[in-house]
Amino acid sequence: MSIFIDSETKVLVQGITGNEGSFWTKHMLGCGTHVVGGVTPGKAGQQVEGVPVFNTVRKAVAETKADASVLFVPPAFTKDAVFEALDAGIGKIVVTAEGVPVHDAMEIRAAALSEKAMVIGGNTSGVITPGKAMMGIFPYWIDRVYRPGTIGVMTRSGSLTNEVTAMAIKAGFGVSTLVGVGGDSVPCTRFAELLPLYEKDDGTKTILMIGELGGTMEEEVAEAIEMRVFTKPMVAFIAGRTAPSGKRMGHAGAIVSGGKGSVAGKIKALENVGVFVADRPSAVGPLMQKAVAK
Amino acid sequence: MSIFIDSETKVLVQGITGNEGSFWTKHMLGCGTHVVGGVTPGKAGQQVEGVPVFNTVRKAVAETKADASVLFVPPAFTKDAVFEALDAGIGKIVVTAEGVPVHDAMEIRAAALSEKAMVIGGNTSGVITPGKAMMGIFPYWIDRVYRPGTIGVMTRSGSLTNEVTAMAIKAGFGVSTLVGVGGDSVPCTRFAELLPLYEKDDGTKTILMIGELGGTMEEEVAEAIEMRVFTKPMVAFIAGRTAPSGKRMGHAGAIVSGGKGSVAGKIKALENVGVFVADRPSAVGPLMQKAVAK
Amino acid sequence: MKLFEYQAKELFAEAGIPVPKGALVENEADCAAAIEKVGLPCVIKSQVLQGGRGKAGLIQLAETKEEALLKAHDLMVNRNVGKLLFEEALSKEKEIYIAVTIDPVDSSALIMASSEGGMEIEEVAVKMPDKIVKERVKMFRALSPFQVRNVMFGLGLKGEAFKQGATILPKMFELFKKFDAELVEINPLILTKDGRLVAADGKVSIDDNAGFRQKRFPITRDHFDSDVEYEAAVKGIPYLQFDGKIALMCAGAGLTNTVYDLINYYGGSVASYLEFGGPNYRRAAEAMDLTLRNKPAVVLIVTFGTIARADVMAQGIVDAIAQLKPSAPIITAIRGTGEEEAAAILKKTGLEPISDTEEAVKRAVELSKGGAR
Amino acid sequence: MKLFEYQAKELFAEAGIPVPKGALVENEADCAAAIEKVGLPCVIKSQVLQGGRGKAGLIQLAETKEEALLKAHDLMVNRNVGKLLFEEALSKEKEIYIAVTIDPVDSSALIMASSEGGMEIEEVAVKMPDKIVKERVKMFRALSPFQVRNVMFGLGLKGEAFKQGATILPKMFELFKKFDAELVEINPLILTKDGRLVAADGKVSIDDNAGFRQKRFPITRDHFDSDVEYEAAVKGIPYLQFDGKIALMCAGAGLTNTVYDLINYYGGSVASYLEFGGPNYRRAAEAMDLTLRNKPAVVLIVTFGTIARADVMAQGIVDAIAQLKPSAPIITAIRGTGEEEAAAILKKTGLEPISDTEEAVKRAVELSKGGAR
Repeated sequence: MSIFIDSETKVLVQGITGNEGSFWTKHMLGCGTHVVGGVTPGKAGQQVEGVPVFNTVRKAVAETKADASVLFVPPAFTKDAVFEALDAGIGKIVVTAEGVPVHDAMEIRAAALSEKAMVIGGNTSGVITPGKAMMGIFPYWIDRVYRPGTIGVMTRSGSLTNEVTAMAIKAGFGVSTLVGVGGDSVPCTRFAELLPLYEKDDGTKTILMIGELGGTMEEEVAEAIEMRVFTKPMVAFIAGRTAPSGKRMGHAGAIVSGGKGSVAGKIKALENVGVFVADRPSAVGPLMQKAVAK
Repeated sequence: MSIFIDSETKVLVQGITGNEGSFWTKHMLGCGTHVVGGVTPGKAGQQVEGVPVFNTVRKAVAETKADASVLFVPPAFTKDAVFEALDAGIGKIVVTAEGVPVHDAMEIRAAALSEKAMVIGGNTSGVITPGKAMMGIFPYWIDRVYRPGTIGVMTRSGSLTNEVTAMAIKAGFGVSTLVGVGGDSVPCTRFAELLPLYEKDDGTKTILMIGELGGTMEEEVAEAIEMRVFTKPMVAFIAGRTAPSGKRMGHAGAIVSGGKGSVAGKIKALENVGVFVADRPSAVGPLMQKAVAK
Repeated sequence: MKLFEYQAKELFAEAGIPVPKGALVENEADCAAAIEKVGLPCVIKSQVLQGGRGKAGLIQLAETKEEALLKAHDLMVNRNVGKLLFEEALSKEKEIYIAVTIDPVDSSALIMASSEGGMEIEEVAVKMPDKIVKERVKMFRALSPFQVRNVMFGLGLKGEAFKQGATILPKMFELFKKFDAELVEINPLILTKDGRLVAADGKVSIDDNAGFRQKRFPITRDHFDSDVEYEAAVKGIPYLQFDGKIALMCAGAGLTNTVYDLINYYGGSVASYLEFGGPNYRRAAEAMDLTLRNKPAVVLIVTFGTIARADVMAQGIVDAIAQLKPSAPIITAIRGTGEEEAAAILKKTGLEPISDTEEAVKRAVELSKGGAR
Repeated sequence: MKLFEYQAKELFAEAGIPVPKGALVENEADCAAAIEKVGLPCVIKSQVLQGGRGKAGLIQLAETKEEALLKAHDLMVNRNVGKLLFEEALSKEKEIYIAVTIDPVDSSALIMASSEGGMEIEEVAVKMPDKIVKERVKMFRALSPFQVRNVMFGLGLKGEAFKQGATILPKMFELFKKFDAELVEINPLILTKDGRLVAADGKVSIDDNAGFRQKRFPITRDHFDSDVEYEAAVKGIPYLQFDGKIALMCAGAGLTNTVYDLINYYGGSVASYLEFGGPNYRRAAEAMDLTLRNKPAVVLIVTFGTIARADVMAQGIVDAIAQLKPSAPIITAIRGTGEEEAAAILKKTGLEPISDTEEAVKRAVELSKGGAR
């Protein structure tokens, strides 16, 4: 009925006593998330929104059996916090911080891969299974976006996700699980790595992929479809079709350089394997209806 | 009919143009080993005993499809040579060098574990499947030791292996595969890690383990037997029963310190799980007959 | 952040990577001394970040002092180049490409090398992919000697050149690690006729996100094409300047890129790109101030469901307008929680709230072409 | 190789780990100045490698200068201690154990800490295993800050002591890596009454195999109990001296240990342990020379199938005998390829070749007890 997170997932909040951490803990609880504990070194014994705070993730996991963790930790300390969660055996981690150094992200990704864990982010709103739970910073209260349903959404953006998802919702659909992989040049989890999860999930009937210029993540999705790793219908919207080459367009990962990462290339690769590619947000609804009918 | 190596195994010799490398290449070929290539940087194009030499392991593997490598490389360069072999996809590696730094051995072991490869050694004679092939420096021509049969021998020693194995041969047995894990304090492969291979090997009916004081390898074997990871009969001989505490007895790994690693403790652990422990080499033959009859 | 060639070479020299004899000049008056220092013939290299400097005439070879002075004058005065790097001209036996960069899929450091130095690696990749040697260095592992050998054998180097190359690559890798680099590139690495390997050019790009621990090279005006881009960068507001008519103020990079596309679809043109999502939503006045510098015909504001409530964003914009009194018309599509309140706030200031992004874009394009307000 | 306390503390001080004010003395005449330097009360610590120095009276506390001089005299003259370390006496609020060592199974660096400092960690492990904090640092990974916090929280440290501890542990880890250490231990790490953490003792053990890259601390005579052991170590021949009657010269450590056991089983005693297998087989004369220094009643030589042929080894031994003319009887069991030729060579010199190890041991034990030759 969902991937990555549902209302059973026992979530830890690292950096829970900070402004962002406590604010979003309230909202995560508010949308149904089973937040079992928080971690801030030196603040053990406190409570945030009724959630107990621990000094270390190891201790928090021992006491709460948490199996997921969302980080509200500044970029400079993100690598350490992720390593701490991985070391404590946590297999699902969301990094919201924007500005994690690329070398740190590479180390995080390498560590996660070697430990068969999944780290989502950085620079992401996180993961939400509407109506059930979320790890991150979604305005889940916007009903015309975060409505439960059967579309698995994977995205590199924040606001654009609302813009595009709203178009699908308007066409009568809802979301199973929405995963923001983040806008960094080294996302710790890549689009294609989510596909096996969506493929297995009975609650997901189609995918809406919201990509953009730069990198090769959309091309990897096309490859996965080609290899039949993923077989459900997919609609894609890729931003930055008319972006000039060589400019970093907002996100660290949104840049076309040396001819690599162009939206035209991505669209070609996706259309070749039967993905319905919308040229603008308003095209997403009709294409989604077409995809579902397939 | 063997573990780790047989006459099909395609063996590479790293450091083949050195004195030791060329000498033992001749002998490895002499005992039937399928030596397909050698590596010495800068010596590509040469031949040693008819075996072609390459500059890099990557190139050698591409040309020869080698799947195993034996190293005749000085201790200071062993880590690099093992990493080179692992990087080229070689899954079975024998390190003969004595004097590999402990930190290097730890890195080698960690890398091998993460890449699901097996590195035997350092400070070992290597691996031999009598009558078929060997990787290392065995006096395979001594018929009263290296006779084919059904005993899997695993050992931390060199000469002692001859002494003890000869006793088993004298009692009418032979060897399936003999693996020397080496005398270092951090062997890159530990006794217990060989057990699943021996367990699966139809050609191995019993095990002769030749251990000594120091470390916990023999205790780990007892644990594996307890956990039923290994179920065949076993005879063990453990040297150093009367060794004084706190002295390093020859091998780097042969030391009892802080009460850990005593032979008495090892024997107790092994006898508890039904291993026949010989108190001296001459007791090995009769015990092996008893073990086989079990 | 890209470093200038002279900065890259400063790092190379410190690390022990051979660079040509060189002298950096910021005033025309110092050119003669620079030529004296590096000798003749010499190369005069404009210290600008744009690619293809050679083809653009921004790198000049001079045989005599007079020629060198003349060419330097041309670059500094006529081409408006602020800094010139004078270097000894090298004899070339062979040109090599070598770089350390990142592989985000494998999450490893990626060494790329080619015996076809001088060419862009992308071009080599297309025309003769066999000529590229790749070596990946796993995170958590050091660069191993065998990997250096793989690269040097792959480049076909021998003898002394092999040895020199084998000392240069580890130093590049060290710089890559130490400076949080996204790229450390030497192209070309020249094998001189007298058998030395020398880094004739150097590109180093440092991860902007690592700024908190990489403080050696601050951003400067020289890194940007315009004053406004520099100012925005200092303020931490993503901003790009173009030469069209519609200034974008959008929340979220993806949404901004989408609006950018839509403007082009509808035949409009973009004056500037500004993203004020995330933590910048409280800085509407600053953002609008930057946006108005390029004198846009229209300002187009698009947001959808940010961390801030829509009404908070609307109020920020209204306040900014009151403060800055922009002459350009403003189109707004501010959606998300509190959008009704937001609409009310905007209307009070005489702005028409639009709920559909494409509708807002169409309106902006019309206005930018002189359509009715 | 174990370092002496004063060497360990030299490393600690360089790394920035607080150590007590101290002065090393090698001559009794310098004791007064040392006391002057460190102040009173002071601790006088014998710089020897044996464990349990406190119980053995090799560490003394002195309140007055006179007491200190007297105790130093006793240690240097009566106890024959070559080097004394004078240190300021510290006030103790708490004693901590902390060490970085290796975990050969997990192949990680293992940090062990306990709030029960002063006790041996093995004793704590038995009596109160809960008091031991363990933290493993994976190979290829750095020590992460969270791991340091895990240890400091585990030790129950707070405030300033937490912060100090969190700077000391990474420095210990750095030493562990930099010096190829098998052990870096501080026991006790003292929390003084005025809130400082100070390394009151220090043990560092450096991997002998890393000698080719760890040259700072050479082995010295002080590392060994006897001149012969020192000489053997310098020559690279494994040798241990005991006080029994039979000197072992065996090829292979495992075989040597087995012969050692057999001698004990048969009621004999070992004079010395010497291993001349592997590359040392060509050095029979050197080996025998060392072996004879301890004046054994019998020399027992056992080999089986080494890299060298048996006849080559036999010839080496025969040559060594001719050169050194040992008065002690020699028993030989030299087996492997060429053992017939070996037997012939030995017989020629009047030695009786024995093919069975236990037989040879029995013979040696008999002889060592005065049995017929």
